[in-house]
Amino acid sequence: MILHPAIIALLVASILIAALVLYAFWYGVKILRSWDLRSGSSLQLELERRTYLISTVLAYVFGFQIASLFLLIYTADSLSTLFTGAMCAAGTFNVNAYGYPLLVLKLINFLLAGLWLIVNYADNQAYDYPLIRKKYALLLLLGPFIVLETFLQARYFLGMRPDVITSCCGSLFSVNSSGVAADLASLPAVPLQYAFTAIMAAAIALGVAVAVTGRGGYALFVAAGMAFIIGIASLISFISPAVYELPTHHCPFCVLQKEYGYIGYLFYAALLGGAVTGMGAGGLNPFRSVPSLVVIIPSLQRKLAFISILFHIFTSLLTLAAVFRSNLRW
Amino acid sequence: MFYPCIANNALYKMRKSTLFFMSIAVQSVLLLGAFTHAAYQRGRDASILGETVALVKRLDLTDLCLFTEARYTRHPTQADLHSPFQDHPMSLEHFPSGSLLAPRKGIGYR
Amino acid sequence: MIELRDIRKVFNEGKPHALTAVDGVSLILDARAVTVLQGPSGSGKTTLLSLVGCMARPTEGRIMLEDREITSLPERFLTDVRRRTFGFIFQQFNLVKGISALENVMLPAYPLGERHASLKKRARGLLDLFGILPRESSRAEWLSGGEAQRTAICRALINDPKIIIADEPTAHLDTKLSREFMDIVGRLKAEQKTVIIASHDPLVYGSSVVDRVITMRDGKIEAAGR
Amino acid sequence: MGNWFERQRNIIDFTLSSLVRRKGKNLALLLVYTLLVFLLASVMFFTHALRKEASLVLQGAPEMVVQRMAAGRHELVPRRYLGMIKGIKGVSGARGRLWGYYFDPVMSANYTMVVPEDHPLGAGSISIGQGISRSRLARVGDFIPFRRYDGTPMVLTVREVLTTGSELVSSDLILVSEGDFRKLFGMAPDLYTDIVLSVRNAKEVATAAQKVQKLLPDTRPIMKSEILRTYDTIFDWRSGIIVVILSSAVLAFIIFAWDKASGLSAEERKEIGILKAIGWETSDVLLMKFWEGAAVSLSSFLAGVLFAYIHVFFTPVMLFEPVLKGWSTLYPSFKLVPFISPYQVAMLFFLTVVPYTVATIVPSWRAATIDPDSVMRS
Repeated sequence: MILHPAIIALLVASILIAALVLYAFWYGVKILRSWDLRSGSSLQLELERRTYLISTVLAYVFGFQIASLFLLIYTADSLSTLFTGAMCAAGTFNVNAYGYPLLVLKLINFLLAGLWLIVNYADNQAYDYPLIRKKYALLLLLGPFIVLETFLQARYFLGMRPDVITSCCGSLFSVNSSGVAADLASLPAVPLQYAFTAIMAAAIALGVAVAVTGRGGYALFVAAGMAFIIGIASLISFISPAVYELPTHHCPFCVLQKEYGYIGYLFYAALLGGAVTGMGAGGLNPFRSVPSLVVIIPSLQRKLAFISILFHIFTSLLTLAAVFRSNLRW
Repeated sequence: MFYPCIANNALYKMRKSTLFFMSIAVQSVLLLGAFTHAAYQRGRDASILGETVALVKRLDLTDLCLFTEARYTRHPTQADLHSPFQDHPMSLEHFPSGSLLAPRKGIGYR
Repeated sequence: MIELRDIRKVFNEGKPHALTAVDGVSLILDARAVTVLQGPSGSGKTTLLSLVGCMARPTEGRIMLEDREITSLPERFLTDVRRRTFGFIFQQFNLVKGISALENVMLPAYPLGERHASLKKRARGLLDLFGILPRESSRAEWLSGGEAQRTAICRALINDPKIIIADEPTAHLDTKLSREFMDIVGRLKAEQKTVIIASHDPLVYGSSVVDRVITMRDGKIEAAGR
Repeated sequence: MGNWFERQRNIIDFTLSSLVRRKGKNLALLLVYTLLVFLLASVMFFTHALRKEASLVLQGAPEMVVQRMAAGRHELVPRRYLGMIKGIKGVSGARGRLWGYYFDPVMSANYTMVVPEDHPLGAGSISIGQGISRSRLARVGDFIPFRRYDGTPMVLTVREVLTTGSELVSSDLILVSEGDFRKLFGMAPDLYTDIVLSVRNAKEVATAAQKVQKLLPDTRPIMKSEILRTYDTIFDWRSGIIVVILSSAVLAFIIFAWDKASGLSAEERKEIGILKAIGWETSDVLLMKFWEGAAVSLSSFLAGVLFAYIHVFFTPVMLFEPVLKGWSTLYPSFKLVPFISPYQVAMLFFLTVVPYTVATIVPSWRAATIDPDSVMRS
């Protein structure tokens, strides 16, 4: 364990958040079991009030996830000096087996919390709360994930042994080494460039379709999810080398640094935003025909699809700018 | 009572939310100012820092002169094994500064 | 206009100290009329008033507001119905202390997100109508009884509700102010508002502006006079 | 959107007037909050600036220091070791260092005597650091008497005082010629304190260190990267320790905040009851509570950070001076270069605002779900 203020901050905050989510989880179960809107019983009144608490908690969790994601990466980056061989966050995440799973789980939880808030928003517009069971079922999924994340984070930080030789980002993301991260880097850049172009075009086109005609929600859900994954893969494979102007440097974290004008924050924000809004727009599709949501959902879907278009266009422009401004040529 | 006296005050007439946004804005600008000042000061101090680096290079120094009370905290990276109470990382310290310094990594275990 | 069917309200349901405050009330309240719920304290008239005013949900029974069933609405929507339909005047007026009379009047409209300037204009218009505009910037606790009463009425009217609900409005007023209050009720009635008052003050239920007096006892209606 | 914004503003209006009405209680909270942020921020700014400065300044440190160990103790190095090390492939240069401590009984302070490779002032003269100059009131041209190893006196002349800017490394230094050093401590001419060496290829330092240890098993090589890492850990560890100590303060503050948020006065309860009765919805009250927290947190946080910045970089860091000073009579006074980053602000935010917010969620919700008809029932 390293006694670093940021580590203490992250651990304490995530334990607090996990405790809150567990609290919400407990009442989520109660709501799933005994929700009955037609009843005027005091139990029902109590549960209705709990829904306010749970929405508030989830909104905070969402905000916390996004902030702590970046704080985590930044901390990993600043700790890299303590590990021989680790030159940036990529190496620090590799000091033990918990680093990368933690990162992936954090992203998943961010997306899940975002989707939950969207479903919750739609549900709260309808006078009979038609999605209440579905959204609390989703909460039952999210709860254990958040707890698992806290656990992984604790294991990751507590298991840190400074001076352990780890592979730095140079060798970790180089083509020769093995492992998941290396596989991403070894994805050939050119086909991935095509895939990136295709998926961004698809996400934007489907976003337009949903925004204009209201059709294609499911496809947008899939496309937005894929755009996120392919976007990260592209970042490792060809966008970050273009930013660093070094064909062998594939680190997806160094882009967050000042030397590169903090361009990484824009990139991640656009990717995450596009994923949450696009998947949110698509994810609402099954509930279009619920009587009390017939008016609400299509308009909400339109708005979300429109925002997702903006995010995806922004991602594409950012990538184009990074690739064409770079002196690195393939 | 002071309430009626300030009733005609311009600040009082302003909406409270406007006051709130203004005060937060002022504080944020001050914070930004701190960062700007820091950047400016770093630029100004760069030459002094350069001189210090030159001195370190000339004299082959290895440590900061933070604590002068005890010999073993004067040069933490060159610490001796026989420093008082320092054989164990969790040891109690004789000198106040010793309680602030972690022993050099690997000391006593090599 | 408002229809109540077999309304029951039980507090602390299922516990030893359970209390049935309203017990099987069915009632139709007319629009644009002044109705007084009369009865001794503890007869359930305040509870019935809060059920009609969408402040609480009945344990059993249904309430229809202009053909819309509001009993099963969640709190979020119930509040929305309430703040657009009802204006409330409480016993002791319940003005928020420490803020000005004007702010008190504007308070119910804050969450609706109306533009501040137009809201302020409307609130001052109301204060002017009731002759207390000069006192607009006085803090609530510095208002005299009559001023506080008028401020409370202005507050009830800020969202232009169709129905005014008043709970023992004259309980803390002297005779002069009580009569003044009933005059204002007459004005509201002339403006096509529905007024529902719970009171055991003869000055209120004996007033000529009242269209109907409903007598309650032990949570039940004893007499629903015309 | 105008509608949304107006709603926020309206609610902020009311929130602030309700905060101002309970001046005493909220002022106490603001003060404690600001103080807490100030303390934590001071610790972080201070240690981070030191850490950063150390890592920059010590870039000039030798690539590797080789110490001889005898019976687990630091021993003097014989001259022949120097030749052997110079012979190692990849080593581009090596020099025997002469340095040590001199205890001054007058000031009861420890000085660090260092022999520079080229002492330009010659025998009999010394350069002294600012700290010594200050405490001994010594200026250029003054004589300072020393006691040799055998008790006989030796007087050296101050020819130079080292610059104030370098005080962080030089405050207690006395630069002395090799001959004077050996005379003072009675050290044989074929001994050195330790050996510093440079390596041709920076990537080969670790290999060179291995070779040194293999060739001279009684030595301990210390690499520059290790020195830098040690300083990094020292400062991280140190600010971590202080944060842990201060975490009891954070905890106390959180309990205070939680208690304050959950212990609503009858007055406040009634106020929220009135709001709900006249048409505020639970989420409106929650929004109000959110803005209450935001107003308190933002203003205390920003104020605390600003005060800490002023404290650490404009004043002589009054809070930490006694800690650093310890029992030393020779205190280095240095002005830190203001290395601050948004990352530190984010860290502080997580250490203070996040726990505060979490602690107030449930109490806020409890306050927001007061029955609207409670006003009528009372």
